[in-house]
Amino acid sequence: MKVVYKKPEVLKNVNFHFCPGCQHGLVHKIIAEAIDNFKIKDKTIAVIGVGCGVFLYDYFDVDSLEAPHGRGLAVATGVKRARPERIVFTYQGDGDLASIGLAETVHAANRGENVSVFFVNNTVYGMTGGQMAPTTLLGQITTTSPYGREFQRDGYPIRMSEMLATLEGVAFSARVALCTPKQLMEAKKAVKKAFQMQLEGLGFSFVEILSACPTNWNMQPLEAIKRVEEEMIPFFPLGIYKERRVSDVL
Amino acid sequence: MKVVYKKPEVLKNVNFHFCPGCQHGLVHKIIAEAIDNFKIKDKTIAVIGVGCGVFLYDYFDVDSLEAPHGRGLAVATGVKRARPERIVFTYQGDGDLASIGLAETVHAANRGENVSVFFVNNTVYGMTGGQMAPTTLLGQITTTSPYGREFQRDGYPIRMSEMLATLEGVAFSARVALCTPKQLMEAKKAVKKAFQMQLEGLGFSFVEILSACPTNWNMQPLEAIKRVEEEMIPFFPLGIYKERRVSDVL
Amino acid sequence: MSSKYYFDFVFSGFGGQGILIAGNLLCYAAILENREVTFFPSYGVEMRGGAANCYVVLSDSQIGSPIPSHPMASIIMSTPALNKFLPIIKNNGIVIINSDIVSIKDLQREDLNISLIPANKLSSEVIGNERLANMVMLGYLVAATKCVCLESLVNSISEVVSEKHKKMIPLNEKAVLAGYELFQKNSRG
Amino acid sequence: MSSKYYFDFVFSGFGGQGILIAGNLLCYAAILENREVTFFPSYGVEMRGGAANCYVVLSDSQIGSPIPSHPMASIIMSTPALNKFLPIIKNNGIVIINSDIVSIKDLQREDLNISLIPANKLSSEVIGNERLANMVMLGYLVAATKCVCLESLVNSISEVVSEKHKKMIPLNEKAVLAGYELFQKNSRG
Amino acid sequence: MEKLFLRGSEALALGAIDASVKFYAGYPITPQNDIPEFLSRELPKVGGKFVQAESEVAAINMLLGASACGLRVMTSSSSPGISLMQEGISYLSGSELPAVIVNVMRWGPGLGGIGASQGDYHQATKGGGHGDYFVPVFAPYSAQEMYDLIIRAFDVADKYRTPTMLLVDVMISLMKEKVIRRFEKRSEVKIKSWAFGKVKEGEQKIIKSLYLKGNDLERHNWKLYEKYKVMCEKEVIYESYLCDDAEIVLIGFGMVARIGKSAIDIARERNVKAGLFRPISLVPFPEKELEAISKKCKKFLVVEMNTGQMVHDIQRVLGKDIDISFYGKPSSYAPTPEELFYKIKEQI
Amino acid sequence: MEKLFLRGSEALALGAIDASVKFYAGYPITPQNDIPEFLSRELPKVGGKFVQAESEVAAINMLLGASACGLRVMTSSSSPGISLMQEGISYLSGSELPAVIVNVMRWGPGLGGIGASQGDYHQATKGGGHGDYFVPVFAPYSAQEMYDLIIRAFDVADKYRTPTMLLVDVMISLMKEKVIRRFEKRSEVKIKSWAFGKVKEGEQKIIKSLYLKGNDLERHNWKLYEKYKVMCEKEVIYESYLCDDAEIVLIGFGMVARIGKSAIDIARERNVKAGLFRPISLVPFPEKELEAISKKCKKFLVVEMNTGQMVHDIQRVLGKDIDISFYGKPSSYAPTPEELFYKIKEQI
Amino acid sequence: MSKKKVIIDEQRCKGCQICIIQCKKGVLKLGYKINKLGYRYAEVDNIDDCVACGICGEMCPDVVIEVWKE
Amino acid sequence: MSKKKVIIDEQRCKGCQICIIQCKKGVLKLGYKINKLGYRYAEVDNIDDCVACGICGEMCPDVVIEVWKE
Ligand SMILES: Cc1ncc(C[n+]2csc(CCOP(=O)(O)OP(=O)(O)O)c2C)c(N)n1
Ligand SMILES: Cc1ncc(C[n+]2csc(CCOP(=O)(O)OP(=O)(O)O)c2C)c(N)n1
Ligand code: SF4
Ligand code: SF4
Ligand code: SF4
Ligand code: SF4
Ligand code: SF4
Ligand code: SF4
Ligand SMILES: [Mg+2]
Ligand SMILES: [Mg+2]
Repeated sequence: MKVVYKKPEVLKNVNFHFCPGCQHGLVHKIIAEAIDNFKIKDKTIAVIGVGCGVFLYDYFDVDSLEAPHGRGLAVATGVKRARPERIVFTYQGDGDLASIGLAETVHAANRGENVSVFFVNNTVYGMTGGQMAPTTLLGQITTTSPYGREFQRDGYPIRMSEMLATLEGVAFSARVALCTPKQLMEAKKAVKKAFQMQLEGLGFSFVEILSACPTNWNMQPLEAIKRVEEEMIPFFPLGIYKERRVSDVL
Repeated sequence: MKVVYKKPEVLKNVNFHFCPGCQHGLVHKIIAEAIDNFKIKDKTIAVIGVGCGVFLYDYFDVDSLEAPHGRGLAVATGVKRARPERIVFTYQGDGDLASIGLAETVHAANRGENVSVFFVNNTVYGMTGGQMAPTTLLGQITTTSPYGREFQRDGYPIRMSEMLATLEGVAFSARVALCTPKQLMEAKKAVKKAFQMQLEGLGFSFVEILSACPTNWNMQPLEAIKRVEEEMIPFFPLGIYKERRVSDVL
Repeated sequence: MSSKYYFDFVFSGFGGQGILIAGNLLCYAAILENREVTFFPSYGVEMRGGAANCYVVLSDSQIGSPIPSHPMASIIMSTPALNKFLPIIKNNGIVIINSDIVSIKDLQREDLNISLIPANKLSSEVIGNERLANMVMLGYLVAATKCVCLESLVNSISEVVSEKHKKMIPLNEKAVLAGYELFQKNSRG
Repeated sequence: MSSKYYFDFVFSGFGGQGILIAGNLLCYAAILENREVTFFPSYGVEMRGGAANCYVVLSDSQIGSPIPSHPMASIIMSTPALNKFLPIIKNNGIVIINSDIVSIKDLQREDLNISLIPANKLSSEVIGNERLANMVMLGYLVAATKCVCLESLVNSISEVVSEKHKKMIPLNEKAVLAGYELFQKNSRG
Repeated sequence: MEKLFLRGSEALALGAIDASVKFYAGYPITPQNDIPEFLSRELPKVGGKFVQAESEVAAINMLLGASACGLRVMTSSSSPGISLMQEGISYLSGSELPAVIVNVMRWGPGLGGIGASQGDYHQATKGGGHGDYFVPVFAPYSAQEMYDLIIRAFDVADKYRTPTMLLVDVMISLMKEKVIRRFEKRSEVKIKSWAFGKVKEGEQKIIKSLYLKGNDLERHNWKLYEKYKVMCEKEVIYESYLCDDAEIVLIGFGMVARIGKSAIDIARERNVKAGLFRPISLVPFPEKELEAISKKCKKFLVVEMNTGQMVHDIQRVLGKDIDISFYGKPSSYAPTPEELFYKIKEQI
Repeated sequence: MEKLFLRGSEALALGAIDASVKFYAGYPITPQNDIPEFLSRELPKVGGKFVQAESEVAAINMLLGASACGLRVMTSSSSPGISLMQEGISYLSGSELPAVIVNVMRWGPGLGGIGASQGDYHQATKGGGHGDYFVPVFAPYSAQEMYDLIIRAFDVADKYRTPTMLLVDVMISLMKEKVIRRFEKRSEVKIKSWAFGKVKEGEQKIIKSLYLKGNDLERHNWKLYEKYKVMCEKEVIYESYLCDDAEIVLIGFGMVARIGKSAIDIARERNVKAGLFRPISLVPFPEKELEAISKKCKKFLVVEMNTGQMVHDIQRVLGKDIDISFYGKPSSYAPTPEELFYKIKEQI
Repeated sequence: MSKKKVIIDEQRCKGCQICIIQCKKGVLKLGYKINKLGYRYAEVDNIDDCVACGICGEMCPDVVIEVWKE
Repeated sequence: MSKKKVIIDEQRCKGCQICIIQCKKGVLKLGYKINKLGYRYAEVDNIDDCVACGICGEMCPDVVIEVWKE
């Protein structure tokens, strides 16, 4: 018999610690597939932000480095400059990348650091128990926006893919989701593209993945996925916001 | 006899400490004129970033608060939320606002904090002796880019007015210069507009002022002003990037 | 420990079984009787869906450690809980096990005063579902230890149950009573 | 201070007069003679265009403080410098003042060995402009203190002057010599 | 006076409300999230402002702004977040701005773990930030003290115009106990004449920490030091339990002291003459009080949930003639009363 | 060996080059800008990378990344910038990553001033960051030591896998002196087998500071502590000058010790039997060495350019029988040799 | 006839039901048994309808499904 | 005739020459004297040509010029 679908090679044979229906697992898996695809397991260094994805090193058989919360892209800058021959990616949540780490994110992007960034946007601080994130939608109730997020008081949900696309150093910026097989295929393509860009030395590549956090949304998994489709995607439109081609830099 | 031109009222009768030809002085003066214009001397609180502008309280007769380097907009957030009835502005350099303070800047803008920001872009760290700033132009030699700023290594000069204009919380974003009487008039208008926005409660207002730093550019004052016109303005185009109207928020 | 009145407990089971609520309830009851109390919940990175337990200490004077090394009595609502806590219960301590959930092979402690209570079943019998097994266990424990009087326990229910779920109060009372009476029947019988 | 060979100096004037270069030169000369040296420049927030000064210590053993409280000798190239440093010069110390720049009213220190040198004028005479007044002063100082020998001083010039300005070396030598000889003339005369 | 049954963290947050806190800024971090969660709900009800900052760096600087306006301000965080606030704390000290900072300690260094730990004693008491300054630090050991000491912290902060810290054991923060709400009906706090009011009053007010002229900064540094010296006279708090006839005194703060008390009870039951000394104010440290005890008792056992931090202060205060042993447990498993009792017995 | 005439800061930067530093990240701040300026020019020539970071927070984290790859890495900053690095320093310690951090102290707290000061002793030695860890700290007092000690710092950092600090007086950094370039032809540093190499070798390498399982973190904390204990045995450096027959010993570090030496010379000239003790390694502190001196000499004068920080360590080490007086000068005007001599005379 | 195989790792399934909803052929269902993680887990109900499209495997967030065909 | 007045605060002028370049009427010039800040300062050369447009005052970065007219 032939295998139609199977776990990627680079993933170890252990359970994810994620909650049921949490899409962090799917994000892990498509990154793993891309690493398999390019056969870069031994070249890759993962820089992991603090958030629900912090245990990535337990799942991926790649050299891994834990960054202080928010500092993934400063750490990745150090890694990539020290080892330009290796493939470096960061894995970061919305609190990590877009709130506390915003300066590091924007400056690394602006410097065009040749790294790939996987940004899991689930509109909350998952690991710490569901506080308001920079991407929390207006009106959304979280443990620190008990009356719903309000623009005047709490600001507007931040759209990272669009913002970063305006920076010169960014080679690739895209937003994807994982609710349907079709979205998944697009997501896979984007993740591969991100690595591709790095392999070609084109600069900073960024993939924002909309992700469900059933636990902190107080939803069942299927409901949570519906929320991604019905509430998140309209506010965070999917698509490629920037794509540099080799010819652009020649 | 009638006065045609005179020092603004809110400026104290003391010497600026700035170097000859430094345009910080002009920025001070147009802010002072706007304060006179709106008669808000007793309502205003200045939040001053660390940079060559740090002694603003010696020149302006307004309540003043010194912010740690880069944190002007976090400090201003605290001030404005504590005293919404007062008029709050920050005075920040490019190192302060766009490098170390980038996260605070973007998040305050994104929250639409109802404050006015005066951002003095002189493409260097003036106070500390001319190091590379986030706005340093490509090829520009500074004490920490002795071989000239290079995109691959040092990143691209960052255009704050454009970037902030993409954020929902921003009511007003403009870039001005001070090299000619005409530019000065535009700059004055922009500064007034920024206060106007705040007085009307429309949100975050931002004016970027291109400014000469003869000392750290190793130029004579007149040469330096020529550099602003010939090298800076082409890269940092003048203009209004965003302007919210009252009707937009009704 | 030198006080005349002193009790300490560990309650343990899975999250969602109402372990913490039972602990709280007991504390409130003791407060109504003017006792000093401490309530200490388990915590850790991986709390969701995992184990839940809490320590309760009641005393008539200031309480030192809120975490008794060897609790005098215990409510056990899961097999892992049994394995974890049985070894540390004080000599001759009281252990109340929900036998509808916990698989009991070898208890290995001869000194203990162990009661196996079909709390799920009892809950179903008195309120129509298994959800208040915790209350049954608590009623039994209070009867067995006499750490607070039944009246205080019943009165404390309205302190813990929120306004919104007011209609649940009588059901909780029934469940507590069922446990309490079971102990009395057992000890009589 | 217990060493046989020990000198300390303060050089002071305006920025741009070559105060720091003179200090450096003297240090290099002493290094050529295998001495220990320290050079300590002034610093502060407002350095630009303002005062410039430096302390130089020469010794034949390890130097403690690089900032002498009461320097033995001094080069003074501005009026503020005179006011600031005259009071702290060591008793019977040597003070060399550029009389072309410094306005001298009342020196108030009778004990000092003060020389008023028209250094600008001398510089103009020997090299055609006033720019090397600092070198004239330095030559005079070295002659007056004998802290290093003339040869070392002259040799040190090529250490300090960069490759680019090599053609300045002979001019510097001339200026230094002019100062040196002035002292000798004065003391002879 | 209302008698409540509260978690330590809730007691603290309620105390802050009763102390008239009017501004909170903070950033999420385990294990102190219930404090901002409580305040995000309750502050708006009393006309206070709650801001979720983009980072701890931003949070402490928002406090700086709001404090300059005369409001009572606070933040809360946990170890790594507190590290990020060090520059801001130094600025608050230098600018003489009152603020209350709560550190519910986790277990470091680095990301470490969220287990119980007392690893931040040094950071809290020796000034994790740059320059000469002292931050008053209080270490509660019950829910009641969480309530009482945060109120005291606000008062001390205002009195001395200084940032003030509560150094909290996570176990105290999680534990529920009875709390008497002593200060529910507290009158409003005094208007601060040095702060920015609703309009500029009289002279221009400048709030800053930069002193460039002459020896202004030296004077300023000594002024800060003098404030500290006054605190040492007036703000020391401690608890001494059965020390009078003790042959050995256990010293610990926060949770360790709480457990230590049970250990002392065990000891006394077994006729071991042990006592407990607990610094409640870690800064100012109860030096004289501890010295007084050492006049009679010559044996001390210092217990900390770290590898040895407060023990340095105790060595400094007690000197070399005193027998000081140390038991460190940098572990999320707090020592048990029995364990401490055995350690006591080992020493005598 | 080349003999040069260099500013302290240049000597330090050159030492870093000779120590094979291959990565520098930093953010401008007075008064240490000449270090990054030197390295931005020189590092590219030796195949090293210079990054001007967007902030001190970013800088220290860039170091974390580059150090994990086995490079010798360093940053330099001054007091407020060092405060911002505290979280990162704690992470470096927790992750056992070597790095060299230079603090050319300014004058705090807050923005303070750029005058000479030794106000950061506490921050440097007690861990400004969270959790249990010690950072070795060296305090140079000459340009030669700037060169020598930065090289030593790199070696110590690698040997113990720990961040290591140079605590530098601004006056030492500005002063020009003769420097012997002892290590110009140093052989390359050893490859670090724990670090990420050019490709993944063998087992996956994980570099982290998070320890959640069981008592792993407690073990890890004790491991860090044991490293510190080994340092206390092996890495202590100090200077003792004319202490043998001294009736009073002046203690100071960095610039103060340098000036103190002149003061001792004055004293000896006037037949006052004074000596100088200078801790060069502030962590590990030369405890035994100082104790040994106190066997003979019973009078000590501690001098610091702050309101009293190292004096706490000295009180701890020497105990109560010793007469310790303190002279603090939190002032950009360094004390003069005469001033210190008078202070010495006052005490005897 | 059945030339396909859908293997669900029962002990790792968290019962989120995503595979079930995504299988347009209705091949999968949620069982009643509880695994050692404490979840009811997905089971193959009716392999004959399976077209071995692999979507269930692709969409499972815990990556616990394998799909094989002839 | 001269109904205008251009007052330059000599002791505060830093001699940057911006006013001089900006005055399209050539009214101002840089003097040779040095003020107490150490700079050669701007002076009114020829007030008759002045049109009291105020531009010199507007453009002076040190705000040391006043312009008056009848
Ligand atoms: C300096 C610091 N501040 C705060 C935290 C606590 N913290 C851990 S993860 C996290 C945010 C998690 O949210 P996100 O980045 O969105 O990731 P998610 O868990 O949602 O995937 C926070 C605030 C920390 N570890 N360090
Ligand atoms: C935390 C911290 N880092 C660095 C500094 C040093 N510093 C003071 S001002 C400044 C930058 C000045 O440049 P800019 O903001 O562009 O203002 P300018 O002087 O050019 O007007 C820096 C880096 C500081 N004071 N605090
Ligand atoms: S808390 Fe949310 S993001 Fe974290 S594992 Fe659970 S579902 Fe996923
Ligand atoms: S250094 Fe530059 S920015 Fe600063 S005062 Fe001088 S000219 Fe102006
Ligand atoms: S392979 Fe396709 S058809 Fe078969 S079970 Fe999976 S989703 Fe259904
Ligand atoms: S998608 Fe995976 S985890 Fe979810 S129910 Fe199906 S097999 Fe189980
Ligand atoms: S007012 Fe106008 S015309 Fe007169 S001097 Fe000034 S710029 Fe020239
Ligand atoms: S513009 Fe102002 S400072 Fe410059 S020369 Fe004219 S008067 Fe003087
Ligand atoms: Mg998130
Ligand atoms: Mg600038």
